[in-house]
Amino acid sequence: MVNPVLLIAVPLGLAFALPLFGLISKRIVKYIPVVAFIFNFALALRLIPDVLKQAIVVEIGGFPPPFGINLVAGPVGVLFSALIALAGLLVAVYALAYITEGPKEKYHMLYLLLLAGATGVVLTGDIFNLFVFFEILCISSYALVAYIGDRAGIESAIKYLIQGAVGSSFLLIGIGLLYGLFGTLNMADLAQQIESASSISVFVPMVLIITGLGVEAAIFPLNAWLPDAHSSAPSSISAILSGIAIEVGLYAVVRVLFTIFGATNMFMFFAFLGVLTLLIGEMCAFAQNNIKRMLAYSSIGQMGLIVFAMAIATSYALTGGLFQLVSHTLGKGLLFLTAGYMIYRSGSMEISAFEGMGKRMPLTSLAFTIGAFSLVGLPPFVGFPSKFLIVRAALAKEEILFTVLIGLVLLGTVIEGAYFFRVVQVLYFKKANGNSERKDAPVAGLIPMVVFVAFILVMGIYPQLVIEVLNSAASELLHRMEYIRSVLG
Amino acid sequence: MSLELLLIVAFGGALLSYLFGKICPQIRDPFAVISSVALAVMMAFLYGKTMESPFYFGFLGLPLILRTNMLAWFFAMAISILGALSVIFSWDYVKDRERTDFYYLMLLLANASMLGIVFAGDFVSFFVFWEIMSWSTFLLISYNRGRALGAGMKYIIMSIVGSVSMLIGMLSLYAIYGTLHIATLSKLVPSASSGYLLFLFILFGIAFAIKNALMPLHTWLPDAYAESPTSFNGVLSGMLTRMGMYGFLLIIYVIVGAARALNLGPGIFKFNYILAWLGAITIVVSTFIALLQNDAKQLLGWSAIGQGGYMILGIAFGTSLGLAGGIFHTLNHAVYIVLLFMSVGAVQYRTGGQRDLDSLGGLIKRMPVSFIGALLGISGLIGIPLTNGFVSKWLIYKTLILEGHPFLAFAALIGTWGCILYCYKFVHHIFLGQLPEKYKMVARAPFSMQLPMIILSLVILLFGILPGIPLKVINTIGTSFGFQSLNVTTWGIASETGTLNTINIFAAVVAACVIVWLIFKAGPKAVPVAQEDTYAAGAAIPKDRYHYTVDFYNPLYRMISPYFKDFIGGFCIKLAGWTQNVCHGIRQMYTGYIGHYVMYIVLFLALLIFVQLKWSLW
Amino acid sequence: MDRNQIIKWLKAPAKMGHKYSLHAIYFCTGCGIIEVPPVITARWDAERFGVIPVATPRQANLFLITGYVSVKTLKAIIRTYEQMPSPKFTVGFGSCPINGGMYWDSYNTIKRLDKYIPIDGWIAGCMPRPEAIFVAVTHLWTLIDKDMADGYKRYRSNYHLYRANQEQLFGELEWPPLFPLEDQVEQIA
Amino acid sequence: MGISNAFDFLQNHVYYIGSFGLIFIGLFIMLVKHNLIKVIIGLSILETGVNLFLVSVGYISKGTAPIFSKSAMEAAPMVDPVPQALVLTAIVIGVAVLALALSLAIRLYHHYGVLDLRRIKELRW
Amino acid sequence: MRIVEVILAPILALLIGMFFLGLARKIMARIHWRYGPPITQPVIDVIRLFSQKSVSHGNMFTLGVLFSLACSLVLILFLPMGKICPLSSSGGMLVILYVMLLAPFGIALSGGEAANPNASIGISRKLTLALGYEVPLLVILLAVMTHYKTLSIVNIVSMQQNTSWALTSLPLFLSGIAYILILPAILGIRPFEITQAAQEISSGPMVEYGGSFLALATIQHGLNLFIGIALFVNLFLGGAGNPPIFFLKMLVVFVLGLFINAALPRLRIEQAMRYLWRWPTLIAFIGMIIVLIIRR
Repeated sequence: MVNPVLLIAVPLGLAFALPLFGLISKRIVKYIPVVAFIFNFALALRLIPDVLKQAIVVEIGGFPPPFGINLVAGPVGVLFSALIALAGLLVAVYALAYITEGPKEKYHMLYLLLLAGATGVVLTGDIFNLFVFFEILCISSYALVAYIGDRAGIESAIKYLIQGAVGSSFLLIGIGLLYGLFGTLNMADLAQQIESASSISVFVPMVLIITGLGVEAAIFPLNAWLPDAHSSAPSSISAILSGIAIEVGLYAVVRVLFTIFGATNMFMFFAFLGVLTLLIGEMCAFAQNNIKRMLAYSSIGQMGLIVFAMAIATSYALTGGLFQLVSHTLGKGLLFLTAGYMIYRSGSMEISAFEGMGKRMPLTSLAFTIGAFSLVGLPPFVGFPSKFLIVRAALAKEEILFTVLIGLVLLGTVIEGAYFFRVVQVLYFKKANGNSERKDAPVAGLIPMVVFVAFILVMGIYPQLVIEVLNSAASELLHRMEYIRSVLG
Repeated sequence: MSLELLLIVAFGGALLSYLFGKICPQIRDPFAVISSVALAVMMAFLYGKTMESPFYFGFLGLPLILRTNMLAWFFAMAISILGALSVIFSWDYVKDRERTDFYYLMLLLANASMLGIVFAGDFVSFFVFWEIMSWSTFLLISYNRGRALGAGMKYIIMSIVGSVSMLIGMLSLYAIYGTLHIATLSKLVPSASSGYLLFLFILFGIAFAIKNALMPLHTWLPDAYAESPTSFNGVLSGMLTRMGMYGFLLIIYVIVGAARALNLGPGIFKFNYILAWLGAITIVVSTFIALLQNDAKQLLGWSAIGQGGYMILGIAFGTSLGLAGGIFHTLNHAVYIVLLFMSVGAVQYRTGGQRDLDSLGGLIKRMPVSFIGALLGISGLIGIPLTNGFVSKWLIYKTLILEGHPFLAFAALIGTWGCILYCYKFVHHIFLGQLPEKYKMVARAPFSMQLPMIILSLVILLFGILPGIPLKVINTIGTSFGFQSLNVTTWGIASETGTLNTINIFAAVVAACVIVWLIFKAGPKAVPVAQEDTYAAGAAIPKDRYHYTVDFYNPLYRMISPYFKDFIGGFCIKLAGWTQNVCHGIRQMYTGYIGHYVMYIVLFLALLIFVQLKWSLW
Repeated sequence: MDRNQIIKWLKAPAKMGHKYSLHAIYFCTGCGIIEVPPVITARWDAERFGVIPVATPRQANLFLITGYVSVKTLKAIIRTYEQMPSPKFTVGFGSCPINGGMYWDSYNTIKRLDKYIPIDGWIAGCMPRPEAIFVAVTHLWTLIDKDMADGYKRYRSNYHLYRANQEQLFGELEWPPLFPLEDQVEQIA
Repeated sequence: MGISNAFDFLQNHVYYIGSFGLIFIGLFIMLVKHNLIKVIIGLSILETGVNLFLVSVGYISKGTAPIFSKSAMEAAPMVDPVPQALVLTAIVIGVAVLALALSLAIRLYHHYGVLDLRRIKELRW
Repeated sequence: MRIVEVILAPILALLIGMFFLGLARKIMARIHWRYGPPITQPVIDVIRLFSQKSVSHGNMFTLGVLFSLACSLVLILFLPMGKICPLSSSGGMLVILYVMLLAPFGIALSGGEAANPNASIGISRKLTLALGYEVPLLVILLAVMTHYKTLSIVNIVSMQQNTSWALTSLPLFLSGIAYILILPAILGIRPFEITQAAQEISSGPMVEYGGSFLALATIQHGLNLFIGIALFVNLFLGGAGNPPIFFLKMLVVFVLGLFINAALPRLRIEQAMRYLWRWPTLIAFIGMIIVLIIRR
């Protein structure tokens, strides 16, 4: 049995050790994240079979759960940490060639910190610890957004920072209230005691926490930072923000809602909120001419879809939602990576600047196309089975309301299709004016794209690969009593 | 021979020809032709077989099933033959273009996915192949660049709308019955409540009507037909659009069954009546709009919309006669529209992509085979006796008249009469009349284009004179849906209320032609004269543009043009504009001012707490 | 019965047709045309002789040139004549086509029409009365009976001469020769 | 509720009232002020309020410091040590955020030459 | 017996068609206070045309005319003429409808190759006019078919023989009236002689026809007259038990049509369309609705 703590400890430790490595040799610095995440990914995969049988609870410092801080490596946690490690690994490989300017050491350090924070969020069993890891994630991402240091980067970073800080303050107030009510910070313990308090006194901290986490999870009115930050960050960071950061935020929201509060009566509200987020995100994306803003708004839309799926709160729906989450990470990560090199080549973020990219960067364009098709939900790519599950779950409710909502969701898909296909057309079917020399992304850039594409295809054709993990993750989220039992014993 | 093998050959052929194109381009074209022809040959051996087998268990616990029966075989045969002919036609057509590997990949992929659709034994695989078809088609429609992009966008957006609606329908089936296996569903679904069946019909109907371009949902078609590469038009117009027809047959007759499907809804608003009326409106409106077109491919596109209406009319009433007519018309339409597009393609190939009817003319002298193709094509389209279109249209008219729907029959017939006008316009503007100076040296179409045209011309005549051959197969399909068997003879259909006997017509026409020919021969031999030697009040005619094409049916245009416009297409454009405006409006929310953003957060929080305190919703 | 007899017998209906079905194209060159409307309408009713006006030279077998012929019109006349299917008959109406008439000294009119196309009969006068057309028609009948209305044959056999005359007047003609110019052999049409 | 009750209430909850007062002041500043520095000051006031709130959650009236020693345990109840640990963490985090925000503000001033947020709106829509 | 009929019917139709053409010219002349040509004049014309040399503009130019005439001849076989009805059982009304449309189509194909704008204009008018009169005609025919519940024209005739003429029976009375209103358009006589307006467009599609082409076209025109009237007689005047009565009925109808022909000037094409799509169509639709009501 390996210890899940290593999943957090390795990147965190390496992050702080990185400047030391930098003293030895400047050149090896950029390989450290790669190494870290190879390790993490292998470890997470190694953990999966164990975790499917029984969640692993690690007590830090040896105190039993209600008192000490603990890590809970259940199916959800391991699924997410595998996902984080995978995306982190691929983006780190991508960054080998992509990050050529600026303080590279700091980039890699912050990058490791960001993902260590993210892993911490998904693995922790303690709500304050969650806050701390969350802040690690957030602060490092503020800094990374500003990494390029141009006007847009700084502006978006400060905006992101202010909203994020307000959100974290709310989160902290909520945690304080909870602690005041129950005198414990352990999530399982909180969950156990939650029914003992009056509903309104639980409601306020819940809302505070959800608002705080919702800022990171890009739920509708709280997501104004997202398009700015995603579009101004370096593309590798955009990929991580879009593929990991907001997913982790969403994980936190879901964990709080499902496990701690068991707030089943809020689900209807979240279903509406999800659909609203979806529609607004997709419609804003539809009106964009800037590729990265478009992708960023599309992320909002996808988050809305996932929120909607989660809010249906059946085991199908959770499986579908988690699957959609996975497919979004894969698809959006791929899209940002490819967009990064296309922007690099064309020198502009305008979609119209990508004319003729199909000839100039064939592999990159192909990868972009596959990512786009996957996000729209076309078979045989991974977006299809996930959307399939969500739609089926919504219809299995056999309520007219949910049928209408799923209709709206799929309307969002139509809009999504419209703007993604527009880009695909620009890539392949517009004549390049001027430079049409064929020069693809460097190998280090292509490898992660190819791996992403491979995952998209394999999971699309053979969804059974992950469906078991997803199913047990869904049941972990759905059955809070089992979670409590497995943590508290 | 297993169906998996067929699909592997189809999809593998597509991928391999792409790879060959990258590795050694010389053998790509032969390979594509051989693989598609081999597919057609293999398909022929499947005749009359019925089998069903799962080919993949891995999709979310649902087995993906392939099955074949007469219906599937009928469509698959047509798809593979027309596909093979289109591939042969493409040989020269795309030779000098860019990214031909991509073209072949998508063409063969579209073909293969259509085969997948008809062989699909459950809805998941149906949907998967359907979507593969959609995006491969989208990529091909956009292939020509320029205006093709808009056409491609229209196509793919409407396709997504359709597939979304189909997804909801099919997953509601799954949610209720727990299976997507078509054969199982066909046992379970007929006992569902009427409301649910109507819901199903509407959802699936939207998907299939979009694909089949039934009238309010047709807007993608004219542009898509006009802008896609002409060599692909064969596949697109012939069978790909008619996958909607297959879908309608599947949902109405296979899954729900005629007994329930035809009695759904109150009185005159029965589902099938509404379908039939939509078909009738489609026929009339699209025919008159086709009349107003000046672009050969737009014209054929609108014509194809109208012909789709005939098929719908045929199957809507659920009599064995009408069903036979509808299915047979699908086949016939595929044959002649492919032929027509090929002939346009040959003309385009030789005249530098010219497809503006007003700029062509007189090509009969230079491209006789293409002309014969076009002539037989429009004969089939009009339904001239002894061509295939006649038989199927005859069946449809007869159904409508005998079922007591003279207004629908009127719509169908008037569609045919309008069809004559635009068909004549098509042939006249391109092939008849004066040959423009710049096309004096135009060569004949290359052999790779002539061969499919000749084959299809022969097929038109064959099915027109011996309609019994396909009708027997179609009759089997009809009986498999539980309909009464028709009295099919080799020469047509015998019944008490009016018999069709093509051999009599054939004999009469041949005899009449011989007699008239003899009479004509009795006179002095006609002297062939140059085209310039025509009467122009004694003047020598101008060398160029003495061909009356612009505003050919001017008085008629003036009469109908205010009423027959593509209002729905215009509405869709407007809708797109409105959507754009709404989107722009919505994104104004993100003002860029940080105070507003913080306000959103605070307001969200405050609102939640306020609502809870006030109403205690949660 | 010998062969000629049979041919003659076979040709009899055709000859009858040529006689009694004279579809005329009137070339409205000058004032003579004013005499034609009375001829074809109720007053004189040419239709009882089988003479009716037709729209195009392709359908006609009688060509009536009514009035003076200017150089420009001549071009159209030649073109029209050449477009008529043979057997075809031409009749010049009035003095002008015969010798220029009152335009005898004009620089712009043709003095003798039969220099350019063969004429089977002339109707003299300025103006001839409508009855004169009937006389011409009945005369033409007798000519047809005797195979003497052979203007079209003459045109065929002497085409190079006619063409030479035409080209002398017009220079290069816009249309190609109707018959091959090298072929000088006399042929019976 | 008489005056004395109100006074009691105030006395018992003075930390909460103070902390929420700070929070609202901070939020108010963030909502109405246009100057970035002021907004950051608002943010820091907000964080101070939150920290104060956290401390007061664990505070027990007349409690001693949570240091385990025999005399202390006998003399009076200890305040809850956990919130204090939390607050320490939160303060550190707050400082980090603040530092980052100020450094970003400096960079922003380099780029824009102004700190008025109404004019720093290049990224929108 | 069938063979004899097959041979006899076209010959009869040919003779009667030519007779109608001659009669038309004679009667028109008498109405104009002229003496008029002999009644055999069309035959003479045809003979003359056959003996003339013609020009051909291409294969389609030739085949179109042949096709058109062949179609008309075939159509004769599907129309019962009294007891003579050689092929009327092999397709019924729909075949008749279709073949009726092919004759103009053949001429159109042929005229199109002539590369003469006059021909093209004529064809444009011809097809437009065909569309114009087909709208009411189709409604009328559908009303008849719906009323008698059959597609076979022989059945329609025999049902009328058993009861009363359709024209005089209530449900089809209006349809009959509508048919009379469009009859000149079907026959292509004034006021609908738009396609061959000799004075405007040099006889339209036939502008390049000469010799045998024109002869065939003339014969076709005669047959067309025959077909249009025979259809009316069969559908509305109860057909006939034997050929003489049938031809007598046709004669009466034709002479009535000629009076219209003589009395009216030529319409412009849009006037014609406006007329055809207004009154006859309206009446025909009312007739159809009556038929449907009675059928219910």
